[in-house]
Amino acid sequence: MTDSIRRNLGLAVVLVALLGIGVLTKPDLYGDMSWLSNNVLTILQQASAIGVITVGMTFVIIGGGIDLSVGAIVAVAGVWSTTLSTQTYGAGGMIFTAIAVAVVVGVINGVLIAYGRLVPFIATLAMMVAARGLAAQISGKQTQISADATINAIATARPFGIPVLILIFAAVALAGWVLLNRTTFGRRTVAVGGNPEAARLAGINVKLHTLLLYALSGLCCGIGAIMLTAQATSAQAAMANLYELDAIAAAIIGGTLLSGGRGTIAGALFGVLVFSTITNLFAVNNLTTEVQNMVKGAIIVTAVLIQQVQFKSLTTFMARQRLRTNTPTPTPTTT
Amino acid sequence: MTDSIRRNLGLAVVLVALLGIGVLTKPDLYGDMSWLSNNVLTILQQASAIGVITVGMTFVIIGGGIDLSVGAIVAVAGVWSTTLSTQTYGAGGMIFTAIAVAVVVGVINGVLIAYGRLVPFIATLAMMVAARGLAAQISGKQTQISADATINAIATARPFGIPVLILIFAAVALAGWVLLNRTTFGRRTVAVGGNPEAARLAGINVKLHTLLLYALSGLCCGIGAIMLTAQATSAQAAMANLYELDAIAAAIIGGTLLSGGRGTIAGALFGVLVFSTITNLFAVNNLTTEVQNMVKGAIIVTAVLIQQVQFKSLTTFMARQRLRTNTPTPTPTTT
Amino acid sequence: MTDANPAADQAAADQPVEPTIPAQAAAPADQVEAVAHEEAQIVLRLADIVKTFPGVRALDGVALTVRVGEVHCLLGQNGAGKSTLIKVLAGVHRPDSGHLEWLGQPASFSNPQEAMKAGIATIYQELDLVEDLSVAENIFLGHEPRTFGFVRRGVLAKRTTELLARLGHTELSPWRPVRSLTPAGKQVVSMARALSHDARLIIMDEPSAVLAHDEVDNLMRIVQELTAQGIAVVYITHRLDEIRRIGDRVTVLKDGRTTAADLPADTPTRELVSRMTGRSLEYVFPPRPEVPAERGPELLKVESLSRAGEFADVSLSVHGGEIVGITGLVGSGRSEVLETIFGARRAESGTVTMDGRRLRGGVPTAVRAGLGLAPEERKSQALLLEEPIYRNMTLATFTRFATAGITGIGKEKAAANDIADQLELRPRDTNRAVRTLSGGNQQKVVLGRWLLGGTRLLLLDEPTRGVDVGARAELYQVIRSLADSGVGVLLVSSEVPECLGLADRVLVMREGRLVHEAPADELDEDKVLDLVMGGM
Amino acid sequence: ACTSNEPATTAQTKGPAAGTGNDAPGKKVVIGFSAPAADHGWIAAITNNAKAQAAAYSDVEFKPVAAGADAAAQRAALATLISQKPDVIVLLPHDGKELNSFGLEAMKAGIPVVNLDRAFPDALAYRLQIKGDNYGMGVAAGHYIGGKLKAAGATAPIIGEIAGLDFLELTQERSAGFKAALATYGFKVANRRAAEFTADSGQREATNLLQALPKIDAIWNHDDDQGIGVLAAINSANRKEFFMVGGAGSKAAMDAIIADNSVLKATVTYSPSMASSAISLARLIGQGRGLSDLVELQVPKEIVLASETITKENASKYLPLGF
Ligand SMILES: Nc1ncnc2c1ncn2[C@@H]1O[C@H](COP(=O)(O)OP(=O)(O)OP(=O)(O)O)[C@@H](O)[C@H]1O
Ligand SMILES: Nc1ncnc2c1ncn2[C@@H]1O[C@H](COP(=O)(O)OP(=O)(O)OP(=O)(O)O)[C@@H](O)[C@H]1O
Ligand SMILES: O[C@@H]1[C@@H](O)[C@H](O)OC[C@H]1O
Ligand SMILES: [Mg+2]
Ligand SMILES: [Mg+2]
Repeated sequence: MTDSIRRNLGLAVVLVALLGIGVLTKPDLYGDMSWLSNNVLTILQQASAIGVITVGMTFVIIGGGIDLSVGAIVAVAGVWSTTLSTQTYGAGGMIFTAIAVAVVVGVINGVLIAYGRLVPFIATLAMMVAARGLAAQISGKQTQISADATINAIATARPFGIPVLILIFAAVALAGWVLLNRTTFGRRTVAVGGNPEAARLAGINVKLHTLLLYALSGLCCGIGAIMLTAQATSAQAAMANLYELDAIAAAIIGGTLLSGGRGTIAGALFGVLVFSTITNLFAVNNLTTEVQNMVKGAIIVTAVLIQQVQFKSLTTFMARQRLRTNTPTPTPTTT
Repeated sequence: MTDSIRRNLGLAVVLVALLGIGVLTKPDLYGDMSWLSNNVLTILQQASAIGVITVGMTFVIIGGGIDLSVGAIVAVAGVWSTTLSTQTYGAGGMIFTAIAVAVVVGVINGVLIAYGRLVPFIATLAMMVAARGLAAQISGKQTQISADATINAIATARPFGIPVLILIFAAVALAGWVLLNRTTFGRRTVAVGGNPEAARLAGINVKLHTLLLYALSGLCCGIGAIMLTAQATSAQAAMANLYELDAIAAAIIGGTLLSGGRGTIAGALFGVLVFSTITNLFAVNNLTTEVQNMVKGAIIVTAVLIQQVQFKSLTTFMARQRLRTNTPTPTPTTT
Repeated sequence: MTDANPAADQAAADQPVEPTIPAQAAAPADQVEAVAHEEAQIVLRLADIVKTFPGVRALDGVALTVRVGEVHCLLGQNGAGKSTLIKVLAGVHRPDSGHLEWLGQPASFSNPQEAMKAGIATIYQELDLVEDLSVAENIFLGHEPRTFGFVRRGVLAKRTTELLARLGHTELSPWRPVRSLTPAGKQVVSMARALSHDARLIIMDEPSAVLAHDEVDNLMRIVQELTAQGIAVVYITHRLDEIRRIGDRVTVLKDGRTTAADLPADTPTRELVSRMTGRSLEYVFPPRPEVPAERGPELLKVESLSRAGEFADVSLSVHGGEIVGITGLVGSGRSEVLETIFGARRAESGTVTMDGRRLRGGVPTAVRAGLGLAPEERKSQALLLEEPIYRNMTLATFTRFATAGITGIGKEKAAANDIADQLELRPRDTNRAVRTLSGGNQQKVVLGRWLLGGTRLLLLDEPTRGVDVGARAELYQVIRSLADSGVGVLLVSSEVPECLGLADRVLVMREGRLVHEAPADELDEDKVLDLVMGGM
Repeated sequence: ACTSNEPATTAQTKGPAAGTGNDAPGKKVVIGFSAPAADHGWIAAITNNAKAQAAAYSDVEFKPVAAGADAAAQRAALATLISQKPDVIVLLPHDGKELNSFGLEAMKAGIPVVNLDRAFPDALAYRLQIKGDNYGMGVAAGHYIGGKLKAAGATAPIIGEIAGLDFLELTQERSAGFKAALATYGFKVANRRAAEFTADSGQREATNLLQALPKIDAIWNHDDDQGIGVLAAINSANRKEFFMVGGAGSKAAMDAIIADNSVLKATVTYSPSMASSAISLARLIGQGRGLSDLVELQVPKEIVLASETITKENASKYLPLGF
């Protein structure tokens, strides 16, 4: 917990810094409170689908794996749920289809990795290629328009002034936090990722758990697919392009160890927010694509460096404090 | 040694199987010896640039890192070396520029990771974004044509009937093998990746070594950039798109551990060949891209499974052998 | 790919490292009179060394003096600071303050290389080998014989062979991957690495912990050869008998301070222990119950269990309340038997029954049936190093503390704290990451996991490896009282006295087969050793 | 109908018109065809059109090869196409400059190349070049927007631009044309975001653009396929103070223009029907025939399609060409 706060402090500093840059570069816009609050909602909304996907990814990575197929799963789920025949079943049918398809693909990943003993990188890379192919096949490479008003309302409705997308995002994030930190499932995830052999010898069914992690990632992709489809009022085989990189990067920037066994949901969400805030900032400042990319690379590096400095100095500080309180001048023993 | 043979046996089986599929699906073409030998050269030629890049990637991964920026490094090196002003220096100037630029970018990666303590995934991801931006900036997002006959001849000349590209590929592969297996640099790479703490305790400068690994990867990217530029007689900011995934996948399929400390050059090259043979087979059979993708995913999974079965049955066999020779039925004593 | 000599490699691969018995047994240590130490030249002097880690003062003013050609033993409880001290010496840690004098000159080593160059070689407590490099490459890692960066493989092999011969291990091929070696084999490689430097001082941090009886003899012989050449040795161990055999003088650490320096090696155990622990303590086994064994019902029954390449035709049974010991050489297959009973390895033939019901569902079934395994290699098999102590202790039981899938962290902590008290864990704070614990304390965490209740049959693989004498006595007590409460215990130990002292019944294993079985009080150490070696 | 869910793709083909000699079946022609893998509707329409047009001729054998993910993959695919000895090759390259060398080789080997859409820089690399006018497309959009705003009396209007894949040269050309046309009115682009020709990227970039510009007068969006997402973003932000011009000319866009219930008021064409024309002309080249309406005996060397502006008024005429 303290660890999570400490880490996220670094990223919070980065977010504040980004806000500061915004104020400096566009004082008129950032000075306008209604614009600013709307902008925050926009950032959150843009972060919502990738955020949901990142929650699943964080579980997979903490559990010692990786899922390169998330973008492709979103595509195949999105496309499948927007075929004309699926759309005849209405919003319920579309949501069910997206989630069912995504979970099934996740389970296939899980079976290949847990029981087929494929390296996660390779198994999900193969799935990424195959699922994109399947999505193209299903859609005939066309952009499929979602004609369902209920689905499309997911991107536009704002109960209590808060966009539904943000509510979904918050719900998934909270559920993810509880699952990771307060349930036996989360505990198993940390164990399986931290030391699979130890987990196995402690009686945890490591294979089954691994499978469940990929299914969970699939589930998040299914939810993400619906969110994206609603936002774009359409789905196509190339949607959610390279989301895998974004999700992995967000998780890792948020302090999740790529080797597994350690990570936080809060950190991953901070990571997602940093990315979408950067994109927003670039747009507001009208940077060209190439400058945008160069600056983005530099910001990522800086963000991680700030986080490290933060983390390090705080650790030292806290250690000093603890030492002072805990070791009340030990009485020397002599020979 | 035995390990390397065992692993590659699996991939060799896969290659033979792919050839078999070719013969079955297109007996007329594969029956024609001159077509077939030409086809093999085509496959090797297509594999050459990514093969060179994979050699560098294999070193980085064995050394415990990862380099997501290889594609972007190729782009920035390719674009820089084909600006009009660079081209005035002729082939030598272009080659020097490509390699110098690529090595410098590699060194920056290395510094960030080894001395800035950034996670390799994040550092090279940031570099990937930034270097693509830089490439776009330099090229003005235009495709830059290489007018240099010497450079372009790299893709067309065939001394002794063997394309220069394949000769370069072979030379880099051989150099990579020697470097990994016969020099202190290579052996220390295994140590740095397999047990960095042990390497440090043995007096190895782990940071410097890590830096050198990324510089080496940069070097390979520089060579690859020239090869690709020659093939396309041009360079642009989007070139070598997603080569990072291909290179990593090839290395891993070839038995390199993503966590470091273990891997072979030969395996990685087999991995590259499997990929380019698959692509070739698809083209010959004229599959549509979507079917191609679905089948490709399936083939990757099957290839790895075959390799594992191979590996496993051989291991069991050897264990049995060992037992038979070593345990001459001890006679039980009883109380 | 690395092999110049595949044939030799093949031959070596066909032959698991058998701990070889050195041709000439070393002369008993107490008869070898060392050089006159008092006047001997001082190679190393440490004073007032302080080293703190976040939240812990690991060294708090340590003093140590080492002389030419002596075996200087370092003694102390788990967490006393021994490993930290030698890491300071070896240039791994920079001390916060203090004086270090090397060969009469003030010195400070800022990295391992400097210490090595100065003539200090170290065998660390945690084996620091690179699994995918060969024996030779590991030994010469960082100082390979080379020309222009190319490894001179011929020279490398030759020098490796020489070093291994010096250690009495000619059967090890220089090109064999270290991954395939037994822990004992790896220890030999670590030792050869230390010898490969021209060292004036060799530090050994619990070198005997992973060694079996005969291997320890071999180690003693080597240490004596070294000292005879004037090389000084700092020797850390928890086995007091080893100090008697080869030690010259003893320095005792307690809580990061030197509590006794330069004691003679024959200082009575009672005094050593009280210097270490600050109290007097009897190093004894708890008394066996009056009526030995088979008091409870039969819990575990194993029939003709086999796995090709590991062990064959193993049959045994354990009753409630009974402690059954298995002893044998390293590599005789005891760990594999335990893991197979536990379901962690699949039995190729034979059956395992618990309470009359067959176990066949792997580890989860075994755990549900009440089995628990404390495995041999704590780091790779048992611990989540980055996780807090309490979570490591409850790793097998957290579901029991949970309600409807929601974990009961408070209850977990309370339970873990109880165990920490029982086992004298130090530091006692169970919120700390296990990584920051000393080796012996990590071992206690592993054991603690299965003491949390609910386990009815405990499988213990080398449970006291690296545990200090004080804690050891506590552990024996805990194990015995568990047995008294009806739990069955199957214990694997390479320390014959431990097996004989703690177990009710002893099984002897050799080359994958059980070769002897007898009540513990009908056996003595010599008899067991004979059986272990092959009935000579 | 391609940017919709209608299963049967109504491809744009042109049947042989009666009374001209060119329609009569002639010598059999093997036409090799390659276009990049479709990741959005326009490219998908290209392939569909080519296939359908080829099927309309009894004397054409159509040999398509999938082109994979990038120029290198396409080159590999073309190498295998060559070995199947086509009479003519119709090629929409990943990048005209990158595949220029292939065109040169094929032409040298005596196979005429019809270069479609993305241009080879070297005139020796093709027999016929048929392409859309990217610069002209930007000009058309610029004039529509400029004219309309001028007429409304705007002096310093806020104009947004949502481009396609920014690394493609054609995107640069479109933006250049747009900028030049606007300049003639004294206007300029206030903010330019580049999407990736996909609806979700269009949504993302549009959302950010709308956020950056609290008040807008007009937007040009380069591609109608990504335009689906752009419209969704506009709708969800509840913005309607501006009008928008699309690009390429999809059926969905034309429908919206006719319905006139969104900000989309016009689109500038860049029609994938050029693929159908390319196949027809490739056939004639293979048979050594010319265009019957021209005096010349052979097919000309270059054809550049005009970019037309579709508005509510003329949309019904263009509807059959919508993809
Ligand atoms: N990296 C570290 N971070 C925090 N605390 C540490 C670290 N390394 C050691 N410690 C602490 O320093 C103290 C001394 O540990 P050390 O490993 O030196 O003990 P030891 O005497 O070698 O014990 P053992 O006999 O169990 O090996 C312990 O309290 C330990 O928890
Ligand atoms: N040829 C070999 N290749 C790889 N590992 C081996 C080989 N032979 C033995 N080992 C490993 O060496 C270790 C020692 O073997 P085993 O566990 O059977 O002995 P043990 O009787 O339990 O001895 P100990 O109690 O010291 O572990 C085991 O981890 C085993 O897997
Ligand atoms: O791919 C491009 C398409 O999307 C655009 O609309 O027109 C030109 C094409 O090359
Ligand atoms: Mg220690
Ligand atoms: Mg064992």
